Amino acid sequence: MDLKRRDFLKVLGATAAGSLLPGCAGETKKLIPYLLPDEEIVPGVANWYASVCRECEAGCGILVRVMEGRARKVEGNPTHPVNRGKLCARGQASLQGLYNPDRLQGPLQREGARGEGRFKPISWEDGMSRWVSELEKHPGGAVLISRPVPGTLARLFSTFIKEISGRLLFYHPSAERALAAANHRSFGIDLLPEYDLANTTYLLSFGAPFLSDWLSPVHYGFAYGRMRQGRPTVRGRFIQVEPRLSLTAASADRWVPIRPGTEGLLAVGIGQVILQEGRARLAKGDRGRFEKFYSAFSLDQIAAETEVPREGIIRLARGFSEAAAPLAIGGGSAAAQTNGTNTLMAINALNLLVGNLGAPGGIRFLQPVEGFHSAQAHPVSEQALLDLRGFFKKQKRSVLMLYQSNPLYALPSSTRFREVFEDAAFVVSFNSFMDESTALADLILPDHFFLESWGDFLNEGIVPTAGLAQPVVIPRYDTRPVGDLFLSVAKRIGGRMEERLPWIDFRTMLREQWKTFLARRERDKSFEAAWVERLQQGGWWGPEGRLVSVSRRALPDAVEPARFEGDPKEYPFYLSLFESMGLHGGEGANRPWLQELPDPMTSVVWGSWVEINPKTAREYGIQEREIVRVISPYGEIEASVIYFPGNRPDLISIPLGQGHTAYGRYAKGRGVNPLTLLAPMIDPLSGTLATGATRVRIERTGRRGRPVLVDQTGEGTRRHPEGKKGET
Amino acid sequence: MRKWAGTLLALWVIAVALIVGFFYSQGSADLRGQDRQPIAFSHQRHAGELQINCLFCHRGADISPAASIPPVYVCMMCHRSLKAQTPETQKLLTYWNNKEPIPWVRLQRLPEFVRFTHQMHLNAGFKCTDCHGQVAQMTSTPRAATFEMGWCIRCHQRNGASKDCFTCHY
Amino acid sequence: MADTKSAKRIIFGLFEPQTPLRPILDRLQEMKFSEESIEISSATPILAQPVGVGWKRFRLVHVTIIAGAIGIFFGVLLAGGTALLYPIRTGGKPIVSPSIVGIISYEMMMLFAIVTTFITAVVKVLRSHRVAAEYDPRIDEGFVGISVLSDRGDPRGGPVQDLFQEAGAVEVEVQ
Amino acid sequence: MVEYRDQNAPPGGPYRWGMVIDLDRCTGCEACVVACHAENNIRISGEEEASKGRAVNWIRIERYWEGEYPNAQVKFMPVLCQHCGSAPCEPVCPVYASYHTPDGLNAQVYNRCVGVRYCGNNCPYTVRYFNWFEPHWDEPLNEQLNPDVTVRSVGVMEKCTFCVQRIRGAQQTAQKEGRRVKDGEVTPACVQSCPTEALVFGDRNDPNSRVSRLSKDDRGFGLLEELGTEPSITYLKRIK
Amino acid sequence: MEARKDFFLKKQKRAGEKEHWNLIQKTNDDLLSPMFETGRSYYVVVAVLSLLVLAAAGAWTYQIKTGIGQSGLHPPIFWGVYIASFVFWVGVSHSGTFISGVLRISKAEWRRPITRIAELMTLFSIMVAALFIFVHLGRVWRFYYLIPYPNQRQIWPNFRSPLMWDAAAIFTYATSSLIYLYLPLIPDFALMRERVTGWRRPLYRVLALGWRGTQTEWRWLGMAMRIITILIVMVMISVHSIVGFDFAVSLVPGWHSTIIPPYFVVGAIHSGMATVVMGLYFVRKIYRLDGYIRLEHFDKMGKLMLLITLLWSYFYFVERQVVWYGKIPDEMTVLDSILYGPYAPQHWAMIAFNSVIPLIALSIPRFRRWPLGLMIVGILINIAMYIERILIIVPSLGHPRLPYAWGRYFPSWVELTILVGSFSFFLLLYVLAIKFVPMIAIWEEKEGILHGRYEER
Repeated sequence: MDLKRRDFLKVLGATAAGSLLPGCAGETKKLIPYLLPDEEIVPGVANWYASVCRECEAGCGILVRVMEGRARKVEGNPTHPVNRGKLCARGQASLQGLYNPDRLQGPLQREGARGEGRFKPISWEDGMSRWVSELEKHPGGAVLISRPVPGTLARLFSTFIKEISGRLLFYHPSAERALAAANHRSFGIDLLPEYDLANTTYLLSFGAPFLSDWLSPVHYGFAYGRMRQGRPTVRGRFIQVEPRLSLTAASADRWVPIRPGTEGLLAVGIGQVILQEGRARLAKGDRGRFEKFYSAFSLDQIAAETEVPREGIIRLARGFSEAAAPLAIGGGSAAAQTNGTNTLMAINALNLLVGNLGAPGGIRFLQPVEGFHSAQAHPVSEQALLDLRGFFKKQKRSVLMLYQSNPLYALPSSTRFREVFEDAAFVVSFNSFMDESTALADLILPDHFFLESWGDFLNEGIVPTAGLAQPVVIPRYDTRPVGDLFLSVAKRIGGRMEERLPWIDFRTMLREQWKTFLARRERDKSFEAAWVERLQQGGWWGPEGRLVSVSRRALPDAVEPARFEGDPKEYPFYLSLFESMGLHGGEGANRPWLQELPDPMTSVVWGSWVEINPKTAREYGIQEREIVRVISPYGEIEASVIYFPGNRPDLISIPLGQGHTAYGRYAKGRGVNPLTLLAPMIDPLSGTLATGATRVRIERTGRRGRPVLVDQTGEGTRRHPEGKKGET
Repeated sequence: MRKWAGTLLALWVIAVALIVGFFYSQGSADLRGQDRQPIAFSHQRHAGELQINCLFCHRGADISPAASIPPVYVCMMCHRSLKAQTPETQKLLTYWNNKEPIPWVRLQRLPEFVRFTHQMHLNAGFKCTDCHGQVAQMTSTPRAATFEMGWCIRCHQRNGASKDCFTCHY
Repeated sequence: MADTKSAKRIIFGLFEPQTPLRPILDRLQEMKFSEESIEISSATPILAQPVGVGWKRFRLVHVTIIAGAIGIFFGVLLAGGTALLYPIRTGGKPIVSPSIVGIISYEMMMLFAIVTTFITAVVKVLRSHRVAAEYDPRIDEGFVGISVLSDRGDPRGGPVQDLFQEAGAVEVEVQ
Repeated sequence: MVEYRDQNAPPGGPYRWGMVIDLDRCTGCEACVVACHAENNIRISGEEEASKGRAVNWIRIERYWEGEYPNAQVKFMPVLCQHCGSAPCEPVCPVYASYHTPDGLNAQVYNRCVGVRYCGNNCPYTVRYFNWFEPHWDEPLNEQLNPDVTVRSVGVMEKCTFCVQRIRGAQQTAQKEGRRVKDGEVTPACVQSCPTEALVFGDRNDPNSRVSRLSKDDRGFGLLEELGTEPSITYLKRIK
Repeated sequence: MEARKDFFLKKQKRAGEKEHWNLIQKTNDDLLSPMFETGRSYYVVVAVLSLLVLAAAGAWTYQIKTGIGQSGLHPPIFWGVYIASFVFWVGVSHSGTFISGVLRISKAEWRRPITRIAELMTLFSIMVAALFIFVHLGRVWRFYYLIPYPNQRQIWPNFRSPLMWDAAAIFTYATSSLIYLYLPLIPDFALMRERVTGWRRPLYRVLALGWRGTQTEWRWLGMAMRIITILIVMVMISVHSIVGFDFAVSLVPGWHSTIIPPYFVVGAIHSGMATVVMGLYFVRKIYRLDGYIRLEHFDKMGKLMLLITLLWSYFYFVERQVVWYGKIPDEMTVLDSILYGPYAPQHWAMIAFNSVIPLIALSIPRFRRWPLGLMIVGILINIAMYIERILIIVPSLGHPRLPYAWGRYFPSWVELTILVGSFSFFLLLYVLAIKFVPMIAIWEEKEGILHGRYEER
C-alpha cells in the first residue's frame, strides 16, 4: 500500500517522539536546529527552510517546503542574488535525490573482488576503524577526489588532507576549467566574472550554453529575460556561434553554424574588422599591441576556415562594435577543443576591444565575500585527475577517497582512469548513491543528502555570496555527514591533526566559522541573533559586490587550429557531446523527473539518441529512429537517430548523461554513454578534456529503435501552429 | 411478467449500485475503530469532567487544515505529574518511555480527494461540537455526522458558503 | 383465465379452416348474443373488424399522445430542472439551453409514448381474455375457434352447442 | 437562458485568473515542467508508459522547427491548460467533473470523473492527461507528495489547475483580512520557478495587475483563440 | 378490403384448399424446427463463442482491475476501438428497426421473413453497443454518476453533455427495441407455449401473456404495432444522429461537421442492411429455409442496399468534398492523413468495400439473386463500416491542432480481445436466440400465405 500524501498521523507521531523528547541522543539532535519552536510544527501547515542547492556548482539559494517532517517542494530563495527566487529543473528535482529509492542507507563493506558489486552492511564503528587503519597504513598516499565544496567543508578537507600529506582534488566534470584558465590568462584574475547579460544590448556567444548548463543557468537565464524584455525600449540582440543549434542557440536571434574548433579564429576575424573600421575602444597603450596581433590574420582565410562568409564576419563585427553595450562570451562547444583556452582568450579579447570590462552590460569581476575563512576549492582539470594514474602507479598501494564525485563515469574510458582504482590499495566512497566509482569502492560511508546536512557555500565567481545550508528534514537513513566523519577521524588520529581540527562535529565547526565571519560583518548583533537571521535568510550577501579592477589585458599567445583525433577520410564527422537539460553530465540520471523531462530540442525522454542533420541522414539512407552505430577510433555506441536540422551536415551530436552501468534503477543500463567514444585529447593550456576533438563515422544497423519521444510522431513539429502568429 | 422482471432486475441493479456506492462514499473510515484504540482514551473524562479545551490537545484546528492528534508530550504535560496510575495511563507511560508514538486509530477521516480545512471553519465561527457532536459526553468518538458530500453542501447552502466544487476538491 | 366457479361460462367451438363462419355468426346474433360476448380465435388476424368484446371507440393513439406529452414534461424536468437544482457553469453554455432540453425531451417523449402504448396494449390484451376460451393448439394449424360468453344458467347454452355441432365443429367445449 | 451567478464573489467582483507567457523570454529550459511535477503530484510514467505517449506534463514545452540548415530555427511554446473562458472540454463532461469556477478556472474534479475522456478529445490544446493506471511511486519517492493536492486515482482525467491549492490558500488569507488577493501574492509553481520570468500570473479582472497590463501588449495573442475558446492565457509573440 | 375481411366467411370449396392448410402446418413445423433440432455443430458453435466471450470478459476484468491503460489509447487519442465499436454496433442496430419499420409502414409484403431476423439484430447489437459504453469508462465502478437519480451529493448529471443525450437515446432505443421485438413475438410465444415441454413451457406461458388468438388481441396488437413502428423509426433516426452529435458538436478537426448526424444514420443503415443480409443468408443456409427466405427477398434487399450504398457514397462525397475544397489547414491535416497519409490503405479499402464493389455488384440483377454473393458484399460492407468508424475517430484525434501533440494509435490485445468478444457475444446471443424464438415471425408468415392466397384469387 502506498503511503499517501496525507498520511501524517504516523509521521507526526514520529516527529513528536523524535524531536520533543529530551535527552534523545544521536540523530534526533539534528532536529533542534529547526528555526521554529516545535510547537509551531503543525501538521497541514508548511514550514519553509532556507538552504543552498547543491545539485550543480552554481549554488542557488533555495527554500524547502517541509510539511509533516517531509520535504515537499524546493523553491528558489527570492532574496538570493544568484537565482532571485527562480530555480531550474535540476534544483527542483533535488527532492528525488533525497527520497531516491536507491540511496545508500548505511555503511557498506565490499565482499568478493573489487568491482564485483557485492557489499555487506557493517556498523559505523567498524567502517570508521577500517578507514582509519587504512589511512594509517598508507601515510602520504591518500587522495581525496571531492566535488568542489567551497566553504567550511573545503577548509576541513584541505586541513585534513594536508595533515596526512595526501592530495586533495576538487573535480566536477562540467566545471568550465578552460574558462577559468582563459580568464586567468586574459585578465590575471582567478575568479569567474559576472557577465552582465541583463544590461547587454548585443550578446555574442561562442558556444556558451548559458541557458542550459553553463556556470549558473538560472542566474543567466534570469539576466537573459531582462536582456530581452526587461527594459522598456531596448531589446538585447543575441547571436550564438556554434556548430550545433543548442538549446541556448534556439533562443538566439541568429545562429552561426561555425566549423568546430574555429571559434577563436572567428573571434579574431571579428576583432580584426573592429580594429580596421576604427571602432575599437582601446586604451592608448594597448592599441599597438592589438593591431600587431590582429594584422597577422587574413579575413578571407578566416572565412574559409570558419565557414562563416566574409560579409557575415563583417556584419557580426559591426553589430557587435556598434552596440551600446556589447558582450562576447565563450564556453561549451567552443571550449571543448584542444585549443579551447586560446579560443576563449580570443573571445575575451573582443571584450577588451569594445572596452566593456566593468561597464554595465559587460564583464565584471566581483570581490568574493570578504572575511570568510575558507580554503580554495577551485575545480581541477581532467589532466590533474589523469596525473593521478602516475601517482598511484608510483605510490603503489594508496588510499583513494571519493566525495560526491564519480570520475569513472565522467572520464572517457580511453583515459584509462580505471587504473587508479585498480592500483589503489583501498577505496573509500562517501557518495550517497551506488554510482560507477562507488561500485568499485572497498568501503562506503554514505554522507547525508545535502537537504539533511549542515553546510555552507561560498560563491566566489558570478555573484559573491556565502550561502548557508541547514538540515531541513531528519536524516532518513543511517548515514553520517561527511564533515563529522573527518572530524571524528581527526580525533582518532590525534596529535597535530586534532589540534587543527578540534571541533566535535561539523555543525560546531560551521558555527564557529560563521561566528568569526559574522563577528566582523554584523557587529551590532549577538551571534545567536545574527546566526538565526542568516539561517532564515539562507546565507550572507552584501548589497552589491565590490568590483575588482583588471590589470592585465592579454591577447592569446597563438590561435592555433584545433587538433582532432581520427582521420577525416575514415571518420568524416565531427562529434559534439552536449549536456542534456535534465541529466547534465549524468548526475541527474537517477531522478525520474529528469529522466522523464523531455529534451527541449528533440522531446526524447528516458534514453539516448544521435542527432544527425536530415540531409546527411538521407545521404546515408538512415531513417529517423533507426539505430545507428557511431564509431570512433576509441569505441562505438549504438543509438536511435533523430533528424536534427540544427546540426552542421558534418556533425554528429549525442547527449551526455545516460549509459550508466550503476547509479540506481532509473539510470542503470539506460541509453549509452558517448564518452566511451572520446579520445583522450586534452587542451594543454587548461588541462581540460577536449570533448569535441574526436572524429567519428556512422554505420547503419538497419534496426529500428524505439526512442521515446513526447512529440510522438515528430512530423507535426515541422510546422508551427501559429504560422505567422508566433513571430513578428 | 417479463416487463416486471426487467424492472425488478433494473431496480436490483440500481439498489446494489446504490448500496455499493453508499459504502464506497464512506471512505475508508472504520467505524468500529474505537474498539481497537491502543489506549482507552475517554473524551468524556478529559473534555467533559476535566473541562480541557479542545484546542489544548487538537492544537492544529484553528491554525491549520488538520486538527491534529496531540503528540505524546502533550499528554505527558499532565500525566507526568499525576500520581494516580491506571492500566491505561501505564500504557501511555510505556509509549513515552520507549519514545514511540501512540498508534491511534483514525476515526474522523475524509476521503483523500476532499480538501477540508478546520481552520477556515473555526475562523468562520463554528464550534467543534457543530460537526463532531457532544464529544465531551462520549467515551469513544464515532462520527457524529455522515461527513458525506450532501451533508457538507447543505451546511454550505445554509450558511451562504461557496458551493463551488473547486472549494473542496482539488 | 376463465374461472369455472364464476357465474359465466364460455362455449367454445373449434372449426376446420374451411368452415364458413358467417352463417354461424349470423345465427349467434339471431340468438341475441351481443357482439361483446362473441370472440373468434385464429392463428392470424382474419377480420378487419373484430366481433369480440372490449372493442369500444378507444383510440390507442390518444394514450400515446398523452404519454408523449408527459414525457416531454419529464424531459424538461430532467434536462432543465436538474441543472437548475445545482447550477454549474460549463464552457459558455447556459445553465438551461433550449436545444439540449429539446433533445432530451424528444427522447423522453418517445420513451414514454412507446412504453405507455405498449403497456396499454398489453393491459387491453389481458383484459380481453374474459371472453375467449383457453387457447387450443389446433388454432395454430389454421383451425378457427368461436367462443361465446354467457351466464351459467343461460338457456341458450344448449342451442349454441347444437349450432356448433351442426356447423361442423371439430370439437365443442364448455368452460 | 439561465446564467450562472456567483454568490461568493470577493469584494470588487470575481477574480479571473490568467497568465501571460512571453515567448520572447522563454528559453525552453523546462524548469516549469519539473516545478509543476513537484507541486502537483504528477505521476512518473516510466519509460514503458512514456513510450506509449502517456507521459504527463501539465505544462509542456512545445518545440517547433522552422527552416532547414543553415537557417534552421527553433521556437518554444509552453502549452498548459488555457483555462478557457468558454472551454470546449467543460460542457461535454456528462458528470460535471470538468466545469468552470466562478473565478475563471477550468476545473477538473477528480473524484467526480468517471473517465469518458470526451474532454480530452475536445480540448484543442491537448493539455488533458489521463490516469491510465493507478499512479505509483517507488518508496520513498512518495514522501515528497504535496499534501495539498489530490493524488489522482486510476481512470480519471487530470490537468493544470493554475495551482489552485495556492490560489485557494491566498484567497483564504485575503478573505480573512477582508480584501482581495494582491497582484503577485499568488503564483503557480511554473511561474514561480521560471528563470527568465517568461510567465506572469494574476487576475485579469484587475486592470492594474501585471497580467492585465501585459496582455494588452501589441505582441499578445491567444493560442487558437479563433476557436472562440476565450483563453485566459495571453502569449506574447517572439520577436525575430 | 371488404373481400379480405370476409375471407373466412365465404364458403371455400376450391380445389387445392386442403393443400393450403397443409402449408400452414408445414410453415409451423418448418419455422419451429430450428428450435427443436439441435445438432452437434450447434453445441460446438456455442462453446466456441462462449469461450471467446469469456476471454473478452476476462480481458475486461483485467482492464478493470489494472486500469484502462490496458488499451492502446494515449493522448491525444482518447477514444479508440471501444468507441468505434460502440458506434458500429449502434449502427448495426439500425437495420432491424429501419427495415422492419419502414417495410411495415409501407406494408411491403416481402418484409415477412426479414423482420424478426432484423429486430433481433437490433436488440442484440444495441446491447453490445451499450456494453461498450461501460467497457470504455475509466472508472466503470462509478457509472452510477451518469444516472439521473436524486442522491445525497445533490449533483445531477450534466445534460449539456452529448454523452447524456447518448445515454437517453440509447436507453430509449433499447427499451423501444425490446418492445418492438416483443410485440410481434407474443403470438409466436403462444404457438410455442403449446409445443414445448420442460422449463421452456412456463417461460413461454408468461411471455405469451395468455394469448388466445382472439380478434380483439390481434386488433390491439396491430394498433400498438402501427403506432410503435412509426415512433421507433423516429427514435432510430434520432439515436444515430445523437451518436453523430458526439462527434459533430466537438471542436475536433474532422468531426465538427454538420453532415455527420445524417451521415451517421445512413452509414448505420448501410452496415445494418449488410448485417441483415448476412443473417438472412446464414439462417436460410443452416436451417434450409429456402422456401421462406427466397431469392426474391435477396433481390429486394439487394435493391435496398444499392439505394443505401448510393446514399452513403453521396454523403461521403459531400463530407470530404466540402473539407477538401474549404482547405482549412487543421481539417486538411486530417483529410491528408486519410487520403494519402498513414491511413490511406484503410481508407481506400473502405471506399472499395463500401461503395465501389457494392455499387457494381448490386447493379447486376443476377448478382442480387445470388445469396452467397450478397452475403460476401455484406461482409465487405461491415468491414468497411468498421474501418470507417475507426477512420472517423482515430485520424481526427491523432491530429489535434497543435502538431506537437500528434499521435498514432494501435489497439492493444485487450481491446482486440474485447472486440472479438463483442462479435462473439452478438453471435452467441443470436445463436442462443435460435433456440428461443423463431427466426421468422410465424404468424406473419402465415398471414402472408393466406394473404397471398387471397391475392391470387
